[in-house]
Order: sequence, then C-alpha cells, then structure tokens
Amino acid sequence: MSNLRVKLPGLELDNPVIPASGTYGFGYEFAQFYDINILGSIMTKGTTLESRFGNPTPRIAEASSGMLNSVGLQNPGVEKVVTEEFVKLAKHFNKKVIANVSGSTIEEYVETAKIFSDSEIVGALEVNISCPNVKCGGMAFGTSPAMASEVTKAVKKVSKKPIYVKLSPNVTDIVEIAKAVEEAGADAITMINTLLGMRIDLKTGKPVLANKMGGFSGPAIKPVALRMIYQVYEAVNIPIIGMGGIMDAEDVLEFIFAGATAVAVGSANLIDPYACKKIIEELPLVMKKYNIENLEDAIGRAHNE
Amino acid sequence: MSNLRVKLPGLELDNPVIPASGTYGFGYEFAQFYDINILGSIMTKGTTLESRFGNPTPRIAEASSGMLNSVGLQNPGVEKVVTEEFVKLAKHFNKKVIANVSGSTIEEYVETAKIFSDSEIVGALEVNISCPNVKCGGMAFGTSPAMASEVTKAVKKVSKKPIYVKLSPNVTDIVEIAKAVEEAGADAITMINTLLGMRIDLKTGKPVLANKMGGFSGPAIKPVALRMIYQVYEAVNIPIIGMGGIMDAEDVLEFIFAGATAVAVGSANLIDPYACKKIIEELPLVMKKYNIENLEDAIGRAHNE
Amino acid sequence: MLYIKMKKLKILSNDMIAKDVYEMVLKGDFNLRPGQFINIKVSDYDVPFLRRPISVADVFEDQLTIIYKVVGKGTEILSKKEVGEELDCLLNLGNGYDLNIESKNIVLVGGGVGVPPLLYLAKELKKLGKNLTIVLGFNSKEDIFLEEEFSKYGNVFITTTDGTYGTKGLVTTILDKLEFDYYMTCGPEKMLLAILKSYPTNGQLSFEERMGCGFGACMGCSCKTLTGYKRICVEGPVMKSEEVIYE
Amino acid sequence: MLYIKMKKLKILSNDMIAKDVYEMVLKGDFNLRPGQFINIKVSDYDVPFLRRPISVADVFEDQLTIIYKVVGKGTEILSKKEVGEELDCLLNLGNGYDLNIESKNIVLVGGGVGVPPLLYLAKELKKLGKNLTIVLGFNSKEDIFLEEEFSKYGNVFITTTDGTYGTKGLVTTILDKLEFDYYMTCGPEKMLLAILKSYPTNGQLSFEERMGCGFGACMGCSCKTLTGYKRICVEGPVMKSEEVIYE
Ligand SMILES: Cc1cc2nc3c(=O)[nH]c(=O)nc-3n(C[C@H](O)[C@H](O)[C@H](O)COP(=O)(O)OP(=O)(O)OC[C@H]3O[C@@H](n4cnc5c(N)ncnc54)[C@H](O)[C@@H]3O)c2cc1C
Ligand SMILES: Cc1cc2nc3c(=O)[nH]c(=O)nc-3n(C[C@H](O)[C@H](O)[C@H](O)COP(=O)(O)OP(=O)(O)OC[C@H]3O[C@@H](n4cnc5c(N)ncnc54)[C@H](O)[C@@H]3O)c2cc1C
Ligand SMILES: Cc1cc2nc3c(=O)[nH]c(=O)nc-3n(C[C@H](O)[C@H](O)[C@H](O)COP(=O)(O)O)c2cc1C
Ligand SMILES: Cc1cc2nc3c(=O)[nH]c(=O)nc-3n(C[C@H](O)[C@H](O)[C@H](O)COP(=O)(O)O)c2cc1C
Ligand code: FES
Ligand code: FES
Repeated sequence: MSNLRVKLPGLELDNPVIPASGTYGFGYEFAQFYDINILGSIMTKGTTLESRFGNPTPRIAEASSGMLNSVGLQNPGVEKVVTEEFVKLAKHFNKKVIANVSGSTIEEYVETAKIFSDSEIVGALEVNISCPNVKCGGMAFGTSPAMASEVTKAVKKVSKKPIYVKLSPNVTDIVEIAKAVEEAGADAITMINTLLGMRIDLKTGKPVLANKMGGFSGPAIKPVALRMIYQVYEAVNIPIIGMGGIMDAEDVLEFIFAGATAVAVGSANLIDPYACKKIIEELPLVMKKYNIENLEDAIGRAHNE
Repeated sequence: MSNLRVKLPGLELDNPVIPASGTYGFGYEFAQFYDINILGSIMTKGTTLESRFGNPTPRIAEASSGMLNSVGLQNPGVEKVVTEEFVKLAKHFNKKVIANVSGSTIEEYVETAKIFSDSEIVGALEVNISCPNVKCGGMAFGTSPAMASEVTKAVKKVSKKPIYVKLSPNVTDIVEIAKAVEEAGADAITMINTLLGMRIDLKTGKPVLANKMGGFSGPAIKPVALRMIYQVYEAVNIPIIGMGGIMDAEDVLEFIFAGATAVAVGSANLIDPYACKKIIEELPLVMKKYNIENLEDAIGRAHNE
Repeated sequence: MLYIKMKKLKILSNDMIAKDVYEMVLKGDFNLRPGQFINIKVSDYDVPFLRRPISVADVFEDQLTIIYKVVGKGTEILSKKEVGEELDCLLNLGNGYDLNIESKNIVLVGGGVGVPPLLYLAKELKKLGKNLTIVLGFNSKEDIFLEEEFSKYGNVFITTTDGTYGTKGLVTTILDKLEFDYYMTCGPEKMLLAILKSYPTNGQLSFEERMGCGFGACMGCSCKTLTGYKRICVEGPVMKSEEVIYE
Repeated sequence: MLYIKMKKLKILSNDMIAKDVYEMVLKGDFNLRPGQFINIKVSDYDVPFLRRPISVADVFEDQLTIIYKVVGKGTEILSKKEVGEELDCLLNLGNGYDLNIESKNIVLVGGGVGVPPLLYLAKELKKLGKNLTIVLGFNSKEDIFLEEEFSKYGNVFITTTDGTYGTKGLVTTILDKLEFDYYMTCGPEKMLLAILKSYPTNGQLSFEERMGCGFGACMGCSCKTLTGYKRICVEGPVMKSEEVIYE
C-alpha cells in the first residue's frame, strides 16, 4: 500500500492534492461531480475585506498549453465568505480549508486574515501577495522582499492559524523573496502564482483581455514553476506547496521531486472538473511505477546527489 | 501588393522574419532546405571570444508547447566564426547578418564586438546579456539595469555597427532594463531570450538537463514575450525585434501589433526546418486577411486607443 | 446545477451547411433545454487548452445537433473531425431560455451563429402552443442556414447586411415593423444591445462571453446585472431584458 | 548533408512485436543507409513539441521499417497511429555506419531498442560478403524481438539479464568468447562503454542523445571526441571506437 499522507503546518493531508485558489470557487460546486472529501484540502477563492466585482470582461484568453485570466479577485467579501460560502462548503466537506487572503493594503490583509482565522473550517491562511490582476497591492507586495516581509509579519501577528505565503513568479530572484517571507514568519510557501502575460486579438487589433494583461497558467508555465520550487527548496526550511501546470499524477510527482510537500491543481479543474479526482486516483499507481512507497520520502528527491 | 519591408537601425529588411540566434547555426546548413536569401536577416549563433564546448549533455528537455536547452554557447570563437563560418554563409547569403555577441566579462563582450563589427557581412550586433546557460556573465548582465547599461556602453563605444541589446525575461521589471540600455546607447532591443526553467526525469529522479536548469522557449512562452514587448514599446523609442514562441504568420502579426518592428523565429526552426520560409510565404496572406497593406503601419497597433 | 455531465459523444455527422458553417450531430443521452450549451474539448492535447462553448441547436431523441462557424483554430479542428470519432463534452450547461411565459405571440430574433439555439427553442415553444415569428439576420446570402427548418414553426424573415437576400439591413429593420408580446434572441452583442434599447422589457437575450470553465468555477464570465453579479455560464447565458444593464 | 528531406509518409502497418515494442512500416521514397535515423512529429499540435528520433530498422524498396519501444508520451502516441494515417518525418538523418571496411568477420552487438538498426546493417553487410555473428541483449524473454529475422544473416546469440531466455547475463558475456575482427554496435550507453572498454579499436558504436532538431541546427546533441566536437545527429550517431572518449 502506498502512503500518500503529507504534513503541512497545522494540517495533515490524506494526500497532497489541493485545488488551487480561484479555480475551484468555494468548492461546493464541485460536489456535484464527486465527493470532495477525497481532496487533501481546498484553497478557496481569493478573498478581500469588501466584496469585489473584479475586472471587466473579457477576462479569459487562451494560449498554447495554457490560459490567461484577469478575473481580479471577484468575491463577496470575507464576512459573506465565512457566513455563507463556507457554510455551504461545510455541508459537503468535512476537512479544513486553506483560505486565500488578498488585499490592496496591509490593513486589508490583516483585517481579512483576522476574520478568516476565527473561522472553524479554516486550517491555514494562504496570503496571496502575488495576484497580477489588481492595480494596487497584489503582485506589488510579492515583487519586493521588504514589502513581502512586511505583509507576512503583519498577518502572522494577528493570525491564529498557520500562514502560507503565495509567491509571484514575476521576479528576478525568487529565492530572495522566499527567504524574506520565511524570516518574517511564514509557516509555508505556496508557489507559483500566474506569470504575467498577454494576448492580442488580430481581428480587433487590441489585447484580448479588457484589462490588457493577465495571469498566465497551465502546463505552459510548469518548467518555470519547477525551476523556482527547486531553487527555493534549497534556500528555505519551511515546506512548499507547489503548483503551476499540474495536469496529471506524473506532474504531481515531478513537483514533489523538485521539493514540494503538497501540490495545488489550478487550470486543470477548468478543463476537466474531475481533474483532482483523477489525479488522486492515479497517484498510487504512478508512485508504484517509480517505486515510491511513502510520498514523504520522495520530497526533494531531485536534490539528492 | 502587401509591403513587408521594415527598417531597423543599419538594416533595411525585405520582410521582418529573422531566424533567432542559436536555432539556425550559422545559417548555411539551412541552405539545403531553401534559398536563405528570402530571410529578412539572420541572427547568428551566440559567439564568444574564445572557442567553447558549452555544457555537458543532456542539453535538451521537452515541455508542453516548448523546450528547454542548456547548450551554453557552444561556438568556435569569434575569429573562426568570421574567417570560416561567415565565409561559408556568404556563399549562400547575400544580405547582412546580425551577429550575436556573448561573453562572461565586459572585456570579452568588447573584444568580440570589435572583431565582429569589422566583418563585412555583419549589419548589426546583437548583444546577448541574457543567456541563462552560462555561469558567470550571461544572464547576470541582463537582470540588473546598472550592469546592462555598463555592457551596452562598453560595446557601443567600440562597435562600428548598430548594436541591438537582447533582454532577459527573467526579471521583475523589464521596462527598467529596457530604459537603461536605451539610455546607454542601444540602437534597438531584441526580446525575449529564454525563460529559466527546469524539468525532472521521474525515472532517474534527477533534472533532465545535466546543467539542471535551462532556457525555456517555444509557444509556451509567447504570452510572456508579448506582454513584455507591449510594456517596453510604451517606454522606449528604439525599435524592438520581438521573439518568443513564434510558429506561424499570425504569431508574427501579434508581435508586430504588440510593438515589434521585426521578429525572430527560434524553436520553430528545430521542429520544421522550413518554418521561416513558410512564415514568409504566409505573411502576405495573413496581412490581407486583416487588411494590412504596409506592415510598418501595423507596428504597435495594439496600443492605439 | 446537479445535472452537469462530462461525456464522450460519438459524431454521427459533420457537414458544411453554409460558408464556414458546420452542422454536427452527436449521439448520447442528455437533458438539454433550449438556450443551454455544451463545452467541447476539441483535441486530446493541451492545445487548444480550453474547451469551446457551442449552443444546442436541436435535440431529437438521442441525437444532439450543434451548428458552429469556423472562426479560429478550435472550430477549425472541430470541422475536421470525422464521423465515428468521439468528442469530449461537458453537457447541460447554462440556464437556457425560460419557457414559462404567458405571452402568446413571440418573435425569435437570431443573428449569425446566434441563430442555431433558436431552432430548438422554436420547436419547444411550438409544442407549448405559441405563435412564432422568426427574424434571422446574416451578413450575406452565402451565410444563410436553417431558413427552411425554421419555416416549420412560423413566418421567417431574413435580413442580410449586404442585401443579397431577403431584406437589406439589420434584424431591427424587420423587428420594428412587427407586432409581438415577447421576444427571445441570440446573436452578437451589438445586435442584442440594439434590440434591448428598443425593447427594454418582455424579452430574453442570450449572451456570449469568453469562458474559462463553462460551469461556474473560474468567474471568467461574470457580468453585472440589475439583479446582481451573474456568471454567463451558470446564471446565463440567457438574461431577462429587465435585468440587463444597457451600456 | 544535402539529402535531408521532410516528408509525410503513409503508415502501412503498426503492430506490437514484443512487450511495449512496436514495428511500423512506412511508405515513401528515401535514401537511407544503415545506422541513419528519421525524426518524427507525432502530433499536429505543439504537444509533444519536439520530434522523436527513431533509427531505420529496415528498408525494402519503397518501404521503411522502424521499431520502437513505448517509453513515454511521444512513443505512446505513435503506437496508437492507425494504418493509412500520414506521419510527418525528417528523413535521411545522421551519418550511418561506415560499410567501407576491410575486415571479414564482423560481430553485431545490439541491446534493447538498439537492436533494430542492426537488422538493416546486417542485410547490407551480408550483401558485401561479410561473415556475421549477431549478439542481442534483452532484459527478459518477453522483450525479445527480431531473433528470427537476424538468423538469416548469421549466428544469433541472445542474452537476457534475468536468464529467462538464452544466456543469462549481458552481451559482453558472449562477446568475450567470440572471435571477430570488427564490431558494430548500438544500444544503451552503459553497454556501449562496457564494449568500448574491452575493445577500444576496430569498432563502430551508435550513440543516443536527447535532440532538439536532429539535423545540426541547435547544438543540443554535441559530444567531445578525440577528433573534435561532434553532433550526434550529423557527425554521428555512429562513432569509430578509436575516436570515442571513454568516460
Ligand atoms: C454560451 C455560448 C454559446 C455559443 N454558441 C455558439 C454556437 O452555437 N455556434 C457558434 O458557431 N459559436 C458559438 N459560440 C461562439 C464559439 O464559442 C466561438 O466561436 C468559439 O469558441 C471560437 O473558437 P475558435 O478556437 O475557433 O476561435 P479562437 O478565436 O481561436 O478562440 C480563442 C479563444 O477565444 C474564445 N472565443 C473566441 N470567440 C468567442 C466567442 N464569440 N464567444 C466566446 N468565446 C470565444 C474561444 O473559446 C477560445 O477560448 C458560443 C459561445 C458561447 C459563450
Ligand atoms: C539517433 C537515435 C535513434 C533512436 N532510435 C530508436 C529506435 O530505433 N527505437 C526506439 O525505440 N528508440 C530509439 N531512440 C530513442 C527514442 O528517440 C526515444 O525513446 C523517444 O524519443 C522517447 O520519446 P517519448 O516521448 O516516448 O518519451 P519521453 O520520455 O516522454 O520523451 C521526452 C523527451 O526526451 C527525449 N528522449 C527520451 N528518451 C530518449 C532517448 N533514449 N534518446 C533520445 N531522446 C530521448 C524525447 O525525444 C523527448 O524529447 C533513438 C534515439 C536516438 C537519439
Ligand atoms: C481563473 C483563475 C483564477 C485565479 N484566482 C486566484 C486567486 O483568487 N488567488 C490566488 O492566489 N491565485 C489565483 N489563481 C492562481 C492559481 O491559484 C494558481 O496559482 C495558478 O493558476 C497556477 O496553477 P495552474 O497552472 O495549475 O493553474 C487563479 C488562477 C486562475 C486560472
Ligand atoms: C537551442 C537554442 C539555442 C539558443 N542559443 C542562443 C544563443 O546562442 N544566443 C542567444 O542570444 N539566444 C539563444 N537562444 C534563444 C533564442 O534566440 C530565442 O531568444 C528564444 O529561443 C525565444 O524564441 P523562440 O521561442 O522562438 O525559440 C537559443 C534558443 C534555443 C532554443
Ligand atoms: S466560464 Fe468559468 S465561471 Fe463561467
Ligand atoms: S539535435 Fe540539434 S544539433 Fe543535433
């Protein structure tokens, strides 16, 4: 029997597969497809203090082996998420979730985190300092070590739950940022958020996205994600939740080898609502193929000499 | 009749299509496939002062819609390139080439550039401050505005030909680097070089590339290339040669709309040795489809309000 | 929403019926209402990455008809699929038209590739005993399809932008001359907004938007309405004229 | 090099001949020597992105045979191709074995999927009047293929790592007991290096390397030899034993 269990700060997962924030709503809509309790956990949709509509449409564009989105944190605000969305989710899901916290100012992160960390169903916070789709804040926090550190410290101070900081790949030196958030008190790192990208519609001569640029995700970004996780694994001592283009169980293993303790599956959910289920079912077979009994033993394998 | 001509500093091109450095050798080997005089120009293989073998193999890995290479500037050294490779090339090619200059130190860039700029067949230099596959120098120059500026100034001082500076996409703020090289005297910008990426072989548990990380190219990186070109076009006044995932004539147009004056085709040549020829033949048809008579009029179209 | 399904459907036919327009018949069992759509993965590879949303044009027993126009790579791949191949589809998406209306005299207005979903709608409305008038707008004669099929359900008026067939002009040219209690429409956004401007009440309009998932997960297709934020793929694509915000 | 061609070849057959090993016959006109390879685009999409290099196993009139093992996504896609489909191939790649040798008694040594190119080689060497001995190494009984075909050209010795067929052990177990003037070999790098160590002269070895282009453009497949840097895809894949650097 293969052992798929992995440990994250504050969470013990039956398996390492977690749907990525923003690609799984608040989870309950996927309950129509399968029993979502098979998941390791759920990273819920990016949430801000107040309700937001997000950016104008078109918000979606396509690319070779990937997609761009400029959704821009549409969400009903943290209060409603806790009192409505999480209540609906709890009817289908009896594990802890990882609540994705976003904001435009440090105060907004702090207030949102406070409310989330009081919520029963929340096992950990994912502090999104890397959203490319919001004007002020968002990615800006994730591209400067000083600001990344500041947000991390501020949230850490108020949170009763472990905090995982989500890094942006749109930086010269990801290691520098990772070290800064570790030092500032992050309990884990989640990476990568989307690459900043763009597509142009030849018919209109304009960018496809109303917001011009958007976050690029899917298998196209996988080599960048793996490289960054590999680099960060060598530089920090806190666990990494890896993501970026995971489509199948072999991809999961590649991320684990690179240094991830758990993984998140994003865009794949949009193409195939059963993606997470299939990956969870295939993972033991793939582990067997590569002679892995305990998934934990395989973490960071690519770093062995 | 559609007009495909475009102007670059020191070069007037019959059409905007140029094979990208490192994917077309020194050009003459493609003469077995078609008459290479149909090309706008040729960007020759990255060249250093002394001969180099490059990195150990495996040097090639694959990714969804793209590939990774860690060739690492294998080349016979600038003297031999000028006296042997360019001589062979000149038998098949009667236009000017853009000679790609690489190095580990500023002195090496300068010496190499000097020799190239005396060569008859060289119309312009492409200063590669963005190669991810060499330990010292290479990409390091391209990730700091100060160093990028320094190399540019040093090469500009000695070159008798216009210099195009090739930017790395592995940076937080591409605009800052672009402005720095413009101010330092660059006559044009070529972008983007490869993204730094990695793949892991599940069978061996090790990175596929002997060098671990490599340069990621192909259609997978196109949205990042387009975004950066769009950003740089708004910030500088020198022309841009765009590249990153171009596979067909529609892609060419997308880069032109984003702000490129000419384009380079890289990985596509490796999959289909006729790629540049096909693109050049299709381009007038695609221009017709989108009602473009003069290609020059379409440069930067996506920026119009 | 508990009825969304992912299935492989066998292609029974795939034929060109007008310039760049194809009709494909798929076999399977489904539970589709007029105005709903399916979301198709056109290749087994990661390219094209996203599914392609196409409306249901007709349902007959275990056969589902879609009509699509080749406008890009995805629809081009679709047009080359052969009979007997299987197509990976997400089924039963969107709200569909609300057929529970009192009005008797209904006009259906379709533009271009917005025409197909009205066929199934016409069939179902006819079953409910409604009187139908159908107005279809195309660019040119060569673009016209389904004219005959619609004539089974009511009077059909055709407009072409270039005047090569039917009335020269836009669908609104005809619409303004007709008497009706209620309208249902599908077509390009410009057309929908033109209709909405003249007829702000007693209608249902089907909108298009670029989609990430098609089943409510990504928030890619949201729009603001007078009754709150809605996802075109779940709370749409059909909106009541009374709730649409005219921009 | 002026003979490299890019062509679409029709698939005449594609059958499993051993565990995970397929034989595919392609139709076309070509000019291939033993030890050369073709480079195949297995899909029309950008995924898989690179071509897949496969050696020529045999050529007969206008038919080309390749034998490949399913080891990953590319070869898996290849194994599912149907008869009648066309395959996009770059043809006539690599140097091939040098047949212009004086020695009479030649041993051919193949390991795993290094076995196929030796078949065409055996045929051509036989035509030149050479005496051939053939040593083929496999992991296990179920992996064995081509044994009968090779027996037309000389004595065939089979080794299996697990001893389920023929001699238990590696090809070198047999090789050390044979008398020969010259050897030609193809197989995993470990095997090639073991042979080279015992027989540093009078041989030709065919190497594999991960390739970008397969025709000399990318420098992805370079190696150092005693006679300078070489590209496996142009100046290789076959190297003389005297020039290979033993590492
Ligand atoms: C609910 C709904 C129902 C539809 N029903 C039909 C129908 O019955 N018949 C028909 O011909 N077309 C229909 N469309 C439009 C159809 O989805 C697009 O024409 C198709 O996706 C284009 O794909 P492509 O790869 O050929 O074009 P590309 O331009 O290459 O597509 C690139 C991307 O843009 C998206 N896209 C492009 N055009 C549109 C569009 N007009 N609407 C939404 N997304 C678009 C694609 O889905 C894809 O993600 C419908 C769209 C929606 C949202
Ligand atoms: C000159 C040459 C001749 C060959 N002849 C044969 C043959 O006759 N029969 C046969 O079964 N195999 C042969 N191979 C190996 C064959 O090319 C690989 O097994 C195949 O490319 C694997 O592709 P994949 O998509 O199934 O595997 P994946 O592992 O998914 O491939 C990923 C990438 O790695 C490359 N790759 C993987 N394994 C190898 C390998 N061993 N050598 C080179 N590249 C590799 C692929 O080309 C691709 O770029 C030959 C290789 C070379 C270089
Ligand atoms: C439609 C969409 C919406 C997203 N929204 C969020 C979000 O709200 N918060 C966040 O941290 N990341 C968000 N992301 C990023 C994903 O969580 C993930 O980091 C990224 O998509 C890379 O993974 P993938 O390649 O598997 O999709 C979003 C991604 C997509 C595609
Ligand atoms: C095999 C290979 C070798 C390359 N060598 C060089 C080089 O020597 N110098 C350089 O400036 N860029 C080099 N590049 C980068 C390309 O010129 C180009 O910038 C990049 O590949 C993006 O374009 P593409 O996606 O069309 O390949 C190389 C790329 C590849 C794939
Ligand atoms: S397309 Fe994803 S929510 Fe509508
Ligand atoms: S594979 Fe490109 S040079 Fe050999």
